[in-house]
Amino acid sequence: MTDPVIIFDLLLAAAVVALAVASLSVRDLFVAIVLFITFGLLSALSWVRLAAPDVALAEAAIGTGVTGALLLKTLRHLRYVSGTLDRAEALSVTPAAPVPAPVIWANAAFCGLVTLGLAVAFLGAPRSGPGFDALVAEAMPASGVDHPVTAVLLNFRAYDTLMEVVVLLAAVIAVWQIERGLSDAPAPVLGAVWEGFARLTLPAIVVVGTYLLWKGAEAPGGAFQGGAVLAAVGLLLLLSRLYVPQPSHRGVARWAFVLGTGAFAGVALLVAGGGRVAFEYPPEHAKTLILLIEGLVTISIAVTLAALFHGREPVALRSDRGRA
Amino acid sequence: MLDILGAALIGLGTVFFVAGTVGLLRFPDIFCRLHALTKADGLGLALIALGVALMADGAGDVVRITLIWFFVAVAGATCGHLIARYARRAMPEGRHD
Amino acid sequence: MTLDPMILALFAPLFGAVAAFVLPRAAGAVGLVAVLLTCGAVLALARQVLAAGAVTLELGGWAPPMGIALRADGLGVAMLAMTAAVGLLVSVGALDALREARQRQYFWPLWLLLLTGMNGVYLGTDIFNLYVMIEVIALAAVGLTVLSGTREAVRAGLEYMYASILGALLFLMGVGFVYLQLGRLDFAGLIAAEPSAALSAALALMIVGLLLKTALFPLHFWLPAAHANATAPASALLSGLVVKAALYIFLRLTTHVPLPDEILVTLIGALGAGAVLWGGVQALRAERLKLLVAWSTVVQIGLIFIAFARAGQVGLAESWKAAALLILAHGVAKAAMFLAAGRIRDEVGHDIIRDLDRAPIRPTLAQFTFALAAISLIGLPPSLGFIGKWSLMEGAMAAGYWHWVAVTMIGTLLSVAYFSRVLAGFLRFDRVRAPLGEHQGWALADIAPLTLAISAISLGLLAAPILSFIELGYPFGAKP
Amino acid sequence: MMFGTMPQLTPDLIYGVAGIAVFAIGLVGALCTQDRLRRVLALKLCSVGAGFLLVVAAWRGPPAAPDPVPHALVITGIVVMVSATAVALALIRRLQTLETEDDT
Repeated sequence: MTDPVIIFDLLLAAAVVALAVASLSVRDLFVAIVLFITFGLLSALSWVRLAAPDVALAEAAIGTGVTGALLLKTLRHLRYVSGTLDRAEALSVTPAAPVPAPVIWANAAFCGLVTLGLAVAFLGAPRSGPGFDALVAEAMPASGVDHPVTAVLLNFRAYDTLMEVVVLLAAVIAVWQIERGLSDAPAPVLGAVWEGFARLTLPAIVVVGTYLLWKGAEAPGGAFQGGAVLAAVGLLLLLSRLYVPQPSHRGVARWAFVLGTGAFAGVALLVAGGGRVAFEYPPEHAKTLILLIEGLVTISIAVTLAALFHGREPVALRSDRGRA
Repeated sequence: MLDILGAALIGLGTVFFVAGTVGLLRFPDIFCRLHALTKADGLGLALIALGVALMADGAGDVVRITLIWFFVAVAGATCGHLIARYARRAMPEGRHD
Repeated sequence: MTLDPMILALFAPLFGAVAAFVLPRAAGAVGLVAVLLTCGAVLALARQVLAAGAVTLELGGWAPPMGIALRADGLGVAMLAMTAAVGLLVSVGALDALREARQRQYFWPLWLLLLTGMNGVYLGTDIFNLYVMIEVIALAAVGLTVLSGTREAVRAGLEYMYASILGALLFLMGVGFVYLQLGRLDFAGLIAAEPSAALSAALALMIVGLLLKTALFPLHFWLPAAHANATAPASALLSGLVVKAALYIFLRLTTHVPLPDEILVTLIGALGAGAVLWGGVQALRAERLKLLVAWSTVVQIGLIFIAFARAGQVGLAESWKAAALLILAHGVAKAAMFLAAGRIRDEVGHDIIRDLDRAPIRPTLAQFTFALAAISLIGLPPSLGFIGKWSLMEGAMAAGYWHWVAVTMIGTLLSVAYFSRVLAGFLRFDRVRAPLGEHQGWALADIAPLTLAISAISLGLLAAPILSFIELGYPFGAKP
Repeated sequence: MMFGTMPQLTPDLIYGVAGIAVFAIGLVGALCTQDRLRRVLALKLCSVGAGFLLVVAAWRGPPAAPDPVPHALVITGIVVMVSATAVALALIRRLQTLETEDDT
């Protein structure tokens, strides 16, 4: 207990856990989501404390920002559909049904066992495990970038990252498939102050997103954080109705969704040959290739996240045309 | 010297944040709470930004801190406005906190 | 530029999915070409493995543990081949079976992404990469589950999604603990690890996640509704192929960490037995044909887990072959059965078992296919299902585990009972009220399930070559 | 670094325990809540708990730089989770619409 920062750590950790409990136990769903967003931001803060600024950025932008927006949008849609939009509280959206006692006991047993497993695994683990530090440090000069996290994401373990982009693609295809041009809750009217704010921040967000992307080669940041920040532009445009998705934009949107996956996989294939295997970038071109991939992936991520927020595929519907 | 001044400003800013939080928790209705929050946070944020800027290494960092302060302040003001607006709209339908 | 077949097996479906998504009009053609290319890649890979044993490829030129390597051995290629072959036939069937343009348009990209994910799992050697792969599979599979768009399908898809996310997160938590302890993520690191309680707990977390994904009793709650309410080609893919991915990872993990003691083996066997009995009873009670087929999947998964457990102290070095045979047999037969059930439903107009024998239309070919698939699933000779079941019982008898033999026998009797509910309906003509209608003729969609069902039976005759093939590259046991 | 006689209070221990607690809370929520939206929230908590664990695994104490690999893994996990969340939420929206249509 010599370090006074430990007290800050204890308080922060306690706040994180308390917010987690609160966001699940509070009755009003809207409050639950707001508490969850606070929880996410504090988690990001504690990851900054643990020297993980990239992760904190990603969590704040994607895990909390985009997810929070998705949750709030869904809540609004549910309340609109079930006709409780005007009521003061939206306690829950699913009618509760009685749960049979054996199911409760089985669930409790399952939770208990898993938590026991977690505790055993954590307490038995070495405090600071062996890692890839040395290996990564050794390979860094050949990676083409100066920031280790970017090197891991886009060079050493690029295969994982490609598949992660594929997961995003699968998500947007699935979402378009699931929601079939259904009418949406009417967009909230936000007023002149909001519009001024949107006009002021839109260019700033574009700059910040691009900066994060560019900076990712040597400092915390990169395609995912930059993409999430740029996705915020899409969210703002959608929210303020400056952009309304049209059925005729579907083709472009499809190309934008697959751009990152296609470019990433294409580069991975094209560099193979001449004794090299897939994903093995020639060292002299590594930086260019990585930046190219990152740039295109960023566009895909931004468009995909915005599309995930918008949800349904824009198809021609009478309710679509009727809305101003 | 600058460091001490900076630390003092940050400490003062923190006091404003604490005051704003107390107001958020203690005040009776949504408008009073917003009042406490936006006033206290606006000033608190400015003081903390100033304090950090004094401790910064170079001009680039100062510019960045200024930008951060500006955007957070604008976003905070807009949020306050939106919340107040929503609350006023919801009022006639019988929402009393 | 030489293209490694492993890379082709991953990238052909991936590029196919991309192309099928941006060119929705040509999705069917693009999809078929991509699946054919995948089949070609798997054949080339099989030739390599036959010649050289296991082959590995270090992606990006970075060696594990930091980089990620792909590895193909006999078992992996057998799974790839089963996936590609079943996938090809289901694709052919899907060309005809999907009526709505919208369903066709979305079926192909989702299915090709699913294929990418599954090929990635069968080639993977890195546990974090496996986590990403099972997420690719999960999202694509959920998309396929709700393709029909009915309320039941969406509800089932949501339950499936919850189970999938939770399973994947438990797996991820286990991966995190493994990393905390070993500082490595590759299978080789797991083999070299010193066993400890903490490591066992980490692996247990991963395994629980996988069991949730593969729907072992009592974590099967999401499966019957999801598989029963999807469209026929989607059901065939979900039941025949998707649950196998998690099973395969389970199989791989358990070999690197020999199940510590008899209690755990017995526990897994007991859960398998629970699945066989509970699933069997539910299948007997099912009112709809597709629900019955879905419950039969629960039973078969239970059987595969009994196969894991049956060798007891001899360990997995012996029992994995029976499990692998059952996995392959179930993949082929269940895909055939779901496609046939879909055909029956399409022609008759419903799939309520009680009323099947009153139907004015007799989709004889689909009924025949269903019966053939049932033969393999019940485990009658000479089907592949019989060989798998026989190998299970032989091992259990050799180890003196008569209780597993008894459970398997009871399960077989139950499966005879529930399948004969359906088959009896096919054979009875006395209750037809309306005059028998004309059979609508053979369709392209009939060929796929029939080929699959005939393969399920005739592969039993090839059991010996299959067995020697899956041992190539020493997936388990002694290393060269 | 070593197992001492008394566990010393270090940031990795504190946040590690917090992460496990968050995961366990999320697990209970995912299994014991009926509300669909809240279950998504609970699953998201689980994923943050897993993120805590990996970030802690990367931490090396103040002078040493952290291990970048777990950081990359967590970023991947975050993106995967937002994808899964989006699909689950789309299903929830669609289901609610279908159920309302059927009722009326």
